Amino acid sequence: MAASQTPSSPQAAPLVPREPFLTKRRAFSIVGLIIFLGFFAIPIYQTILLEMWDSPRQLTQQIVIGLTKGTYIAVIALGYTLVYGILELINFAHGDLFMIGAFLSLIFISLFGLDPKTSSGITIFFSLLGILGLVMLCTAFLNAGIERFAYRPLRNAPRLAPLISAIGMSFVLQNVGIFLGDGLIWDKIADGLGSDAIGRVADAMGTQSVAPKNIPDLLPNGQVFFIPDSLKYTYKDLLVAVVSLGLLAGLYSFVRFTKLGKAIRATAQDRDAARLMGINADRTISVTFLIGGALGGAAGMIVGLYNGTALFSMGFTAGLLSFTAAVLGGIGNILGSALGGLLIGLILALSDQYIGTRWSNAVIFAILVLILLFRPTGLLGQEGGQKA
Amino acid sequence: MAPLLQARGITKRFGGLTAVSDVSFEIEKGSIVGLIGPNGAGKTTFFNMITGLYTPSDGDMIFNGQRINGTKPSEVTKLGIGRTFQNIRLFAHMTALENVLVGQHCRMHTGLLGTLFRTPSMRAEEKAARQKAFALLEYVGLGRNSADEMAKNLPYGDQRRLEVARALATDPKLLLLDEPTAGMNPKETDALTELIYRVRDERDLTVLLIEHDMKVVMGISERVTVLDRGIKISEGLPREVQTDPKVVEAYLGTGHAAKGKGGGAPVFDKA
Amino acid sequence: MPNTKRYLTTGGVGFAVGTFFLWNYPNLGLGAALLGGLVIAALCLLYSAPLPDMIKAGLIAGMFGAVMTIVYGTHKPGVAIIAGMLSGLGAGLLAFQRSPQANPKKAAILGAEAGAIAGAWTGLALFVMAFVIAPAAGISAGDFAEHLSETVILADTLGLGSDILILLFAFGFSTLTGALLGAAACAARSLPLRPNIPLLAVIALPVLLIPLIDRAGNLLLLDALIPIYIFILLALGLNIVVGYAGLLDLGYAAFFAIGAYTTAMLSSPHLGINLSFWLVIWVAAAVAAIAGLTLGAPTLPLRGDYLAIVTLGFGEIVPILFRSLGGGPPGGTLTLRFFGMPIGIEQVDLTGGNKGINPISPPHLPLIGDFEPSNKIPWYYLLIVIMGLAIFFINRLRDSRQGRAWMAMREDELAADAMGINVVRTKLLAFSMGAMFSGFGGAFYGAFIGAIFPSSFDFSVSIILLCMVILGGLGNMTGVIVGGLLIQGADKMFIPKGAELFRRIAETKARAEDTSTVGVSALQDLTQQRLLLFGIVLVVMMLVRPEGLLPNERRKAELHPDDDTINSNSVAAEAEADPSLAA
Amino acid sequence: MKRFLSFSLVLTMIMVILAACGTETGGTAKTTVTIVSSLPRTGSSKGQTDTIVNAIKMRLEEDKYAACNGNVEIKYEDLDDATAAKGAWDETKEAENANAAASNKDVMVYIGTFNSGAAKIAIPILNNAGIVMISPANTYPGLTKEGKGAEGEPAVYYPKGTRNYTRVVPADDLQGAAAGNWAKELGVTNVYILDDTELYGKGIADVFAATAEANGIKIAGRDSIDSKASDYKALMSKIAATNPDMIYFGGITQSNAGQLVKDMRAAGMTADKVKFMGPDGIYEQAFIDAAGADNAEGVYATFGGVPPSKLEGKGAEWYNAYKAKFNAEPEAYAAYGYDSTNVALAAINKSCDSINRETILKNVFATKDFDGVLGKWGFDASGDTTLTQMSGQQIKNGAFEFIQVLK
Repeated sequence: MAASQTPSSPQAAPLVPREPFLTKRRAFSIVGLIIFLGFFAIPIYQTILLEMWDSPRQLTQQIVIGLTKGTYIAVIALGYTLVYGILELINFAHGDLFMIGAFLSLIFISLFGLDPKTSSGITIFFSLLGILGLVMLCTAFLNAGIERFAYRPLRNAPRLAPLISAIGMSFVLQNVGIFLGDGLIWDKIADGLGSDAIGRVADAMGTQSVAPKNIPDLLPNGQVFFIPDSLKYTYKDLLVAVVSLGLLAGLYSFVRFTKLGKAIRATAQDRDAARLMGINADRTISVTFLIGGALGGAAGMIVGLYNGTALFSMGFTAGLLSFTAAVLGGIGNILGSALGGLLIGLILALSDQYIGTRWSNAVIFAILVLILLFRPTGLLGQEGGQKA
Repeated sequence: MAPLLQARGITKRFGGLTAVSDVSFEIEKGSIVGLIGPNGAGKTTFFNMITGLYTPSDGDMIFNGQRINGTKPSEVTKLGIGRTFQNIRLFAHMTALENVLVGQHCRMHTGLLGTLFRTPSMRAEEKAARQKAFALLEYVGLGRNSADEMAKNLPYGDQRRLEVARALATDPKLLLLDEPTAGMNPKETDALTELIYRVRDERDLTVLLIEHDMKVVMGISERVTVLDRGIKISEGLPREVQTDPKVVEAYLGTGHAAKGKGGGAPVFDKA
Repeated sequence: MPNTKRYLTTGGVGFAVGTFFLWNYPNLGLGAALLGGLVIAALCLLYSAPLPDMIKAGLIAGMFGAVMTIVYGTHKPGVAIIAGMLSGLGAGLLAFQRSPQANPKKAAILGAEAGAIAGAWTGLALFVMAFVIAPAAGISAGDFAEHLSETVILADTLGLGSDILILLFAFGFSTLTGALLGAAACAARSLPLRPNIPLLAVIALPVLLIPLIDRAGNLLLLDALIPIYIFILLALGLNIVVGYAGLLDLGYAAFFAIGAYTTAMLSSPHLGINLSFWLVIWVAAAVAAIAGLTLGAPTLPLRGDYLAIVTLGFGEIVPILFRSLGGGPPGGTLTLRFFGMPIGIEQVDLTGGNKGINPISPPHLPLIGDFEPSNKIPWYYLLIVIMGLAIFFINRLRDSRQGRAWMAMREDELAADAMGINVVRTKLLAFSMGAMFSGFGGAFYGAFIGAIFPSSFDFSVSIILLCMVILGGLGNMTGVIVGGLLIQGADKMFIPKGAELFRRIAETKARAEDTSTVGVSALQDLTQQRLLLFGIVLVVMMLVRPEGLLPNERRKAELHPDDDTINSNSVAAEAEADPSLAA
Repeated sequence: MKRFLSFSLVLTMIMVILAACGTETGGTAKTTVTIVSSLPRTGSSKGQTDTIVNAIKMRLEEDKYAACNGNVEIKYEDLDDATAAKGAWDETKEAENANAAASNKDVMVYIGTFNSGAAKIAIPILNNAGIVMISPANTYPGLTKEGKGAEGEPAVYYPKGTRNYTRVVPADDLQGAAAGNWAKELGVTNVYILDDTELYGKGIADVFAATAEANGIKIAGRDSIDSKASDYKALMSKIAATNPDMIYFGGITQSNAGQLVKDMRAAGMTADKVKFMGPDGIYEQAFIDAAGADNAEGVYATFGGVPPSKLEGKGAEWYNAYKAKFNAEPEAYAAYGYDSTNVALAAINKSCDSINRETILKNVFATKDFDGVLGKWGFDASGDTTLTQMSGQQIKNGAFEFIQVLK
């Protein structure tokens, strides 16, 4: 049978059209879409969209509240993405680091003796800046210490081992939150050292270690000048948004443009290859944890001052939300996580308004599942190609 | 006699890059066909389109008279196409015996209830499967003692042979071998070549193999097809293909071929 | 000297523990606190020193028995019997694992020695209890010994009056049972039977006897043991999904909730349906399995952590559904208008919301009648039967075509697909099987507690189950069971009982010095340190054994008996065995 | 070899069986009666339950832990039905406590529970065991009164048909109604009602909604909050849009009530514009600490009874004795803890001749115009207290202040 270059002999199967439009998979998703739209779209239109139409002011108000919340969720989500990118590890302890940040800010505020009624605006502003630096420093080194002690030994252990170590660390940090929140311990230290500053911390914490702690309302509450009165937007909201976006931009530029940032991205792509290129992988990973810790601490202080509360279990719930945001945006991708955070904040606010607070968490996860159905690696996540 | 596998105008585009463009190509039943070409010629991509891992952007892949564009890899294997991988993808933490047993998965019929209540038919099927697995390991030259060795602990040559045994376990009609002798010393290569012959003769299988080792390809395949940058540049008997100037140019670059050494010794004789 | 590092760390740990006790419980007295620290440091040194395996095995198991006795001692000294038995058994098994013996006789001796050491440790703990800790906790040595003698009948019939004699008898008794059980376990373990019936019998002996001893000594141990067994059953189900199929499921509590709520809805006055438990448990398992399919489907195209987050999402959505479908607040219910026609999603009180559903009617057996909540023994044996069946069937699933498909998919999904395994069907099977066993667990939990609330199925349940599976040994049932016992034991028995002990010590001191015990700082109240201790157990365990306690190593020598019939070299046999091989 | 193995197995069996059938030999000379209390001793309600336990111990110490002039020894066990992880009562823990009490022969009185949800679990278990329950704090009406809770309540809690549950504090059908009337008195026209989905919170919010509507107050809206949420800014913005002049929250401090008030004030609903009222669940110092004194300014709280500092006669004596002994202000429910123990001891002293669960239960139910610190009161047939006096409090510069008695 001589090999013939020409197309195969006529008696072969008749030429079938090039590529049928309706492959099985595409048909299935179209039908699914139609059912989804028909079944959900009508009630969504009739209950939610009409209501939105009635009061555009309330809609914009909720969008503003949602986006403000979204900014600090994004800051926490970045902590998850950084660590996931470099170690492929879901760092459960990151949420609790955020909680420790809130407690540390309350402790420093009490130590500095800041009081909205007595201390002047200037002293508050500068001391808050100083406290922000201190808190970020503490949580950064705490996070690096956790990595050094709990995760580094498990570097080449089975993939799920560091996950359990992270969960363990999350419980440990929650209990540290209980200790920090116990006024009696601070009393003992205050009597021991005889310093009344620590006495102030003891009063701030109260006698119940697990009860929520009240953080004094130090941020300005005035209405922002250029916003019409119908929309409530105070300097506090503005400050929270500005500081959070500043942190996001700072991190993005650090990772994008600095040498160390490149090292982090390289180690995230392929740790061994990065080592071959002379990057000290362990040091880069520690730096990543330092940055993640600093971000978590800063977010803790921002949320502490914004919501006015510090509670030992706030890290667990906020962590869950921020990790969802990081995955929604595409885990491992910094811009994606920021986008995911903003989206989650928005969904929360709108769902509180139009569906009901008790359903909000369910709505978030429902939307997450829907998005992952159509984009399996998150909004901006890149397609991890499977090579045979 | 209708060809076992017929590719007609097969094209595959990854975004802008056209990995395989308009390749037509046939494999006769019971023959050994070699598929060669420099690195990045689209050989493995073409392979993956046969086994359903990728869906061809254009053209038809017809196996045994049936169009298999877009069928899932597990369905393609059921139809009768077994394969090995370029870089070994065995089930590392399972024993060699279990790897071959997994190969037989699509040929076994025990349902969930059968497993839960260990029906007599289930036990019989398991026993037969185990014996067939032992026989296959024997067939490819892996002794009884390595049957319970974890796949990742086997020496390199044995792992290659285990992959062939696993592919055979799916009772294929067409066996696709992706660089089976890569990284093997001459003695192992000869043993594997001999195995491929035995497989073709004793089990009347059709074999399509990708191979860089010219001595193996030229020695073993009845017909050879050459791909370069996704295009089929030559096809035919090994000798014809060897001296085809287009093939020489593809492999050794334009300078060498231009000198036109003429019909001398095959350019890439291994000696 | 390689292990100076070891000596330093173990010594440091001992010292830290000593100072921790000193800081917290000054009233324990400097001596007792430092003594505690030194004892632990000595143990760590012994553990790290190159001792023969048999002594080390006895030591480790013995420590477990000692801690159990001390923690339960003031409350129920009789626990020492169970502690002695279990630690003896554990010592035997550990001794075999460390230095396997082929000949059963030598193995029995090895086991006996290890068991004796473990039993002795438990006995020793009794002495420490009687003379150091009980008095500090307000119970005189005499009372303690008398309590102890009530539970060890022989002491009374032998008329052992004085405390020392009772304690000595208990010490001897515990050492003897430890040695015997250790010997039996070790010998049974050395028999090359498959399945090893004697070993199963030896392990089953204490497990089946615990309720009788618990009833005799009125130890109230079952209240803690039954929830632990339920969690182990769930962990076995999760092991299918995470261990065999390699699908990281972070929302497994959802299926536990579905199983429990199906039972509640079908056997309680809430919806007016009151079926018998024996039917409802199967319905619950079926509903959970179907839920496994429906919640598994969306995860099919996803890989790794994206799959984890979707399962986490479902783990959050299901409890919220149960919490909110309980008839919304009048006047504020969520009504969606569908073509103008309002559908009140929350009008019907389907799940009882946060009020939960209770009472759920317990199972009924002809001769025993209804299972009352106060008498735990029928519940205990019912659970043992369910767990036995679960282990039996999961074993079969693992050594089958489906089991191999799961493992192949876990190893390399792409290669498994290429080998003809329908990955979609295999994944869904894994999800539904895992969900089915959790459905059984949920059904039992609902009937046992008698009242269920949405808050007991939240994210922390899924996390603890995951820790049990991974820490125990991924994909290895015995590992998961041991890991489960350890984690749940620490979480539900040792830490709370330990906290009670220390609070009692603090109270006796306060009563002695007549100061008020209102203000107890978080450092002193052990219950406030539960998360810390639990977290440390997880972290340290992972540092010591990253691959889990009993990793899923393939036992090489385990060849099926019927393989010897193949004579490998004759082609004829090969041809006859499989016609398709004929050339 | 097999012989040795089987011999040792048999020997172990004998030893263990002997140990197993050891029955509890004769008790000591004096009969002991154990009084058990099951309250949330971890979490932020510890502040409240500390004072209840102190009051119980105070009463028992007065009789030197004895009854029937000395030949009955009283033992007291302080059980915790909360867990640190949840920070509130936990249903498996409550079931464990109730089962432990049921299977311990000495336990004859069960003081508890604090949260109504926990009572739902404990009552059926203790009803089967025939142990009398005296609750110092449960106020959910459905536990004792027909038609006041969901259908099927309260019969569903008493499988044996006989009642074994009593409570010293008036139920929410009274407190909810009193709150509704008080809102009318305060001139409220438009109220937004929130609850924490719990049995107690949702129950009292429903009663308040019914009474408010009967009094002609418009219901601006209704929602249940997620007590684990980090903030309620969006919810408060939604509520502000309906410009109510009062928000009523049915729930307890531990359901994040502090954060609710903080976000309410932040959303512009300051104390002068929008009132905030809650039931006795927020009437504790922990609420003021959580919300912060300036946010909590002006918050109204109803309470089934009179605050400790306002008790007269025996109550005033007790109040001073408590402050002297523990040098701390007793929380609202301390007096109820004291009187619960008071009634229990009285019942035990009446059943000296046959100390067992039935007679003590009968005597507790038979309590009529008992002269306790709360005044003269007794139990009716369904186990409720005859006390119906309610009081209204308001937070003024960091502390609750008694405003008026409510009808």
